This record gives sequence, structure tokens and C-alpha cells, in this order.
Amino acid sequence: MTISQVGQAPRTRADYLPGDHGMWFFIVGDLLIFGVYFLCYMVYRGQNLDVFLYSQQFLSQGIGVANTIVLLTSSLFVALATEAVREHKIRDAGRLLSLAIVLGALFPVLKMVEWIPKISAGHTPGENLFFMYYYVMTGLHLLHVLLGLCIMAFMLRNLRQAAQPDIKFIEIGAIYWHMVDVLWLVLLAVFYLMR
Amino acid sequence: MIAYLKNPLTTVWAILSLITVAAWLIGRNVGTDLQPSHAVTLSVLLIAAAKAQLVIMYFMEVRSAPRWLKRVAYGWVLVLFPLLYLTNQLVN
Amino acid sequence: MSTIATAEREPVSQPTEPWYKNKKLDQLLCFWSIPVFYNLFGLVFVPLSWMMPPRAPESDLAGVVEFMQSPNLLIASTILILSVGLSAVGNAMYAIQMKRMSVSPVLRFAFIAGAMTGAIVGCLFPMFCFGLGAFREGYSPEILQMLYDFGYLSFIGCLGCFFLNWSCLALAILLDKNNILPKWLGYYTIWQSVTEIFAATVWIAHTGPFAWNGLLAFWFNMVLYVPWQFIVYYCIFQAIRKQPESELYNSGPTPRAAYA
Amino acid sequence: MNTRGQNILLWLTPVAGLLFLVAYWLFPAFAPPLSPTLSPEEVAAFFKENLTAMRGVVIFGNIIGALLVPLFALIAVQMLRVVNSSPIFAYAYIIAAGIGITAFILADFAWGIALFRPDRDPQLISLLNDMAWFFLVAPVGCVFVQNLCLAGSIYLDARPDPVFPIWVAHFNIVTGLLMLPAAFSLLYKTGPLAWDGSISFTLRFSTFIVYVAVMFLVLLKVTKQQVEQEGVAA
Repeated sequence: MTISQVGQAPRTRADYLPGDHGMWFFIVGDLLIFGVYFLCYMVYRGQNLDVFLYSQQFLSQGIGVANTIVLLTSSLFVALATEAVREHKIRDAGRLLSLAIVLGALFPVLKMVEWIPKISAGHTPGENLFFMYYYVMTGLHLLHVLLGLCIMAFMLRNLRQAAQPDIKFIEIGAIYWHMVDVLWLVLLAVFYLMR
Repeated sequence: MIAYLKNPLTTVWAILSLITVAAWLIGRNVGTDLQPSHAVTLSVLLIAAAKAQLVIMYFMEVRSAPRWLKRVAYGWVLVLFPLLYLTNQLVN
Repeated sequence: MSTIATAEREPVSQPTEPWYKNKKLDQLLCFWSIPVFYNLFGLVFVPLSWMMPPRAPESDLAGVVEFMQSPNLLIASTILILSVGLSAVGNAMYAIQMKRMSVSPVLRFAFIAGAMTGAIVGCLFPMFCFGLGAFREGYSPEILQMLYDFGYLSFIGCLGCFFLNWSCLALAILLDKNNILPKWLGYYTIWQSVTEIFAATVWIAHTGPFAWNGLLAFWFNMVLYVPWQFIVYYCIFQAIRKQPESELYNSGPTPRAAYA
Repeated sequence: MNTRGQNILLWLTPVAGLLFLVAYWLFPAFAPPLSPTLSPEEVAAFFKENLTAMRGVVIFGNIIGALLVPLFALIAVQMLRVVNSSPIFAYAYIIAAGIGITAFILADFAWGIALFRPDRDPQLISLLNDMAWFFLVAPVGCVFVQNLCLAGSIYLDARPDPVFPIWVAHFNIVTGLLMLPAAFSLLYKTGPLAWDGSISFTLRFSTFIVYVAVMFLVLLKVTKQQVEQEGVAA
């Protein structure tokens, strides 16, 4: 990683690929896989509309929306941190990234606040297809969130310890975290909000 | 600090948060029995598509990425959401 | 025990060439056992036992009894017994490539341990459940149904070991600086390990897309898995071919032992 | 390097052999082995009659199985001294050995569970008994691959002074082949291939016992050679 490369902000030049090809391969594939799951969800939802609509009323929309804001804000901090690294404001970047991690860590906590009362109330994955879908998809997404938190911890370590932060690695982690965000936006729409 | 508030990314974030709340107000579950609603589904999906597009463009920086990536990433939004909407309409 | 010390202490013998021309003969022999194994494996689970594609968890009892008593299940079990050892060779294929990567040995040893467990609970045990039903006539339908469930659930619902294995493999590929296997394969492997978790629903759902014969829990995973299996062995084959002669243990003036 | 640990583990093999002899003499429950033709009721009656002897077999079997692990581990370690282009044979050997030993212990457990409550439904006792015999006699594929891997690595050894003598490779292939027919025990209830038959039972297990004994002696020599060649303190 040369310094000149670090110095160039992507906004000033077109055709800059953030991260690397491998990560984009993963992201596009992941988006496609989730896309297939969402489409299947729509098909099954249409076939069992009564069950799905009935079950949907038990979801906590408030927590879902709160979690959306949490993820969006965390994503904003990661995006700002990436810019800060490019502008050599390493200390700022470290602070922004720490904030992003704290917010990101709030997501699983809120998820537990959402899940545990639901499970105690008897809305388990075995109840019906809707709840199975709900737990599988939010669970799979939660797995992505946890993985993202691990990656961000390594990003922070890189910022704090390395003499020259590895901008490609920071970008890889950042675009992964934004993808987690995008997936949640779709989840919120199709599971919590639509009718 | 002020610089971060003025950053275009922050503006994008504000829009995202606002339309998230808007979507919530539209799709909010007031009564206990949910009725299928074409208008709610359409607007919620539209807002989600807009949000996904914004995150992909600005946060993931696809806006300034090579053309192939733009095609793929925007294509995902442009294909997935209409398909979700159409599936929902057709299967019902 | 350092290999260098060993080399120094050994009486300097004439550099002996092995009797075989292709120095990678051991790897190639093992590699070509893999198609043999997968063909037998396919033969066992598809046309012999018709265990795959999976039957419905909610089949009626009479159907289950009839299936569980079909004599072909015993032939399938026998062939599986004869070939299950080759799964060890197939998994060792990954492990030696992981050894070449610039990653901690713990990844390959975790992989090896997972491969052992996986072969028992995800391969030998399920087939034996089916074989047991066919071995003796007169078991009550409830027992046969239990064996049926046990067989399918441990075959399709065996997620932990494979999740561990593929995660170790993916991590090794992604962390590796020697570029032994391509990075995109590492990402593909992550999906492979995530789909293993996705199959957890088969322990709950009896019908629908998340049952063990369901669209999402089974078929979608197959669509990801089958190409992955082909691709990963193709990439390993390329990695063997590209491995430089100097890196081989049996080349050079004094052959070195591999140790761990 | 110190080979003391290696030697201690190696001498666990004769301990396993001794335990086997003791168990064979004290608890002759499987001499002759149960016939696969017995009905569930007969099996349950047999279990009830031979409760003590069979429990002894189960407990001893559990320990003997575990005591054989060091032998296989030692073979694997010596296989890593063999020079091929890669350690693939050794890795495959380790995995196959793990599968084989686990299968043996599962067999042991199936009997143990049947014996824990002998007045269970005879159908369940019979099922557990079948399962035990399946896991005990049939999974020869792993042993076979294990032996082939050892043989393969010996044949391809590029060392000027091979770790194992070449006859060990031939021996492994022959013993592997002698045990292989036991896989067909699932298909027969009578005759030499049934699990109590001369091929599937007598030949398979006597071969295995001879194999373990011979490999013990081979390893004694190999570890001694290692000390001489590498100048390690014994």
C-alpha cells in the first residue's frame, strides 16, 4: 500500500474499486443468496397469507425500527471512518470506528430483547412457517452482524497498532458492514412492515 | 465535529433515518388484525429500495466504482424489489 | 525436533532419486481416489438406497416401513462401508493444502478432527440406521420410523462438524498469504459453511421449505454445495500441479521429513 | 529430542493385549459369538443370562479400544518421518484411524446401553445388538484405507534409509485384504460371511490381533532406529 494510493479520496476519481474483487464477489453472491430467500418468502407468504398476516402482528416493529436506526448510524460511522483513514486522520478514524462497534454491538442486544419475550410467549420457530422464516432469516442476519463485529474489531486493531493502516482491509470491512445494513433494510420491509 | 455534520454522508444518513421512520408510520401495526394492503406493501417496498440504493451508492461507494460493479449492484436493487412486489401480487 | 538438525545429523548419503518419476505421485494417487469415492457415494445414496433425494418426513407409516425394509439398503450400506475410508483421503487433500498456507496449524488440525467426527455422524451412522431396518424383519413400525428419522436427521442435520470444517478451510484460504487457493474460493466456502447452519431447521420442521426435503433447507443448499464440491477439488488439483518442485519434501539433495 | 513419551505410549499396546486376554478369559460371552439368526426374544434372553460377562466385555472393550489409539498415533508420527512429497498419507491415516476407533467404541456403547436395562423391550435390545455388530464387524473400509495409506507411504519413501522396511507395506496390504470381506457381513445371516462366520469374525479379528502384535514389534524397531539415526536420547 503506497502512500499516494491512500491519499486519494475516491470522490475525486472515478472508477475506484473500494475493497478488493474477492470481497465484492462475496457481497454480490450474498446479496443474490438472500435475494433468493426473500423471493421464496414472498411465494410462501402469498400461499399462506392468513398465517403470515396473523403472525406478523406479534413482531415488535418498534425494536425493528430502532435496530434499523442503530445499524444505519453504525454504518455512517464506518463510512466516515473510512474517509478519515484516507485523509490520514487515524485518531479520528479510530474514534469513529469505536463508536460504530459500540452501536453495532447494540444490535444483538436489541435482538435478544426482541427474541426472548417472543420465545417465552410461545412464538418459537416450530409455531408456523412465518416464525420459522422469521427466526431463520433474522438469525442468519445476526450471524452476519456478529461476523461484522469481529471484522471491525480487527479493523480497529489495525488502526491502533499498525504504523500504516491497511486501507484495503478497512475498505473490505466497511463494505461488508454496509452490506449487512442493506440486508437488514430488506428484512425490515418484508418481515415487519409490509402487509 | 462540524466537518462530520456537514459531510454529505451525514446528510444521506439523515435521509435514510427519516424515511425509515416514515416507512414505520406507513406500515405501523395499530390494530391487532392486519389486513393485506396493497398501498402499504408498495410504499414500504419502494422506501426499502430507495434506502438500499442510497446505502449502496454512498456508503459502499459504488457511485464512484467501476461500471461493472455499478451495473451489478444497482441491478440487484432494480431487479429484486420489482420481483418481490410482483411475486407478492401474483401469488396472492 | 527440527528437520534441519535431522538433515545435518544424517550420514551424507548420495542424493537418491525416488524410484517413481512423478514426485507428486502420493498426492496424485490420493487425488484420483476422490472421484472414485464420490461416484460410490452417489451410487450408495441415490440409485441404490433411494435415500436421496430425501423422502418426506411426514410419509405415512406403511411407506416408511416398506422403504426401511428394502433389501437394497443393505447393499448400499456395504458399499458405503467399503468406501467410507476414502472420505479420509479426500479430507486429507484439504489438510495438506492448508499445511502449505501461511496459517496456524490449528486450522488444519481442527479440520482433521472435524473430518473424523463428520464421517461418523454424517455418513456412516445414518447409512447404518437404514441398514439396520433392513437387516432384520419384524421390527415394529415405530422403531423403523425412529431409525428413519435418525438416519435422515443425522445425515442432513449434521451441521456442526461441517460448519467447523468449512469455516476452518475458508479462514485458512482467506488468511493465507501464499495464495495456494484462490480467495474467491474462500468466500464461496463461507457460504458453504453458512448453509450448513441454515439446515438447522430440519430438526424442527416436518413439512414445508425448511423440512429435510424442503426447498430451502435441502434443495437450495444442494445448488450451492454440488458446484462447490467440484470447484474446490478442481482448485486443489490446480494447486497440486502448480506446487513448485522445490517445495516437495522428497526433492532436493537430502529429502526432508514432513513431521506435523 | 526425547523418545521416552513415545516408548511409554508404545508399551500401552501390550497392556491392551493383556487386558484383551484377561477379558477373553474372564468374560467369554462372545465365544462363540451371537448368531445373527436369533430372534429379538432370544437375544434379550441371552443378554439377561450373560449380564455380568457382557458388562465386563463392554467395560474392557471401551478401555482396550482407547488403548489402541496410541499405537495408531505412533504409526502416524512415524509416517510423518517417511519422506513423500507431502504428508497426505499420514493425514489420511489419522482421520481413518479416528473413524475406525469411534466405530468400535460405538459398538461397545450399543451393547452397554442394551445391558443397562436388560428388561427393555426385546425389540430394542435386539436393535442395539444389531447395531453393535454392525459397528464392530463391518466398518473395515477405514482399517483398509489406513493400511493402504501406510503401505503407500512406505512404497513411496524417498529416504535413502527408509523408516519402515518394505515388507511392512506388503504386510499391511495383505492384512487389509484379509479383513475386507467382513464388510459383506451385512448381507448374510448364515455362512462364513455372517457376522459370526469364519471369514467375518474369526479371520477378521485374528488378523487384526496379529496385525496389532506385528505392528507393535515393527514400531519397537523403528523407534530404536530413530534413536540411532537422529542421535536422540532414549
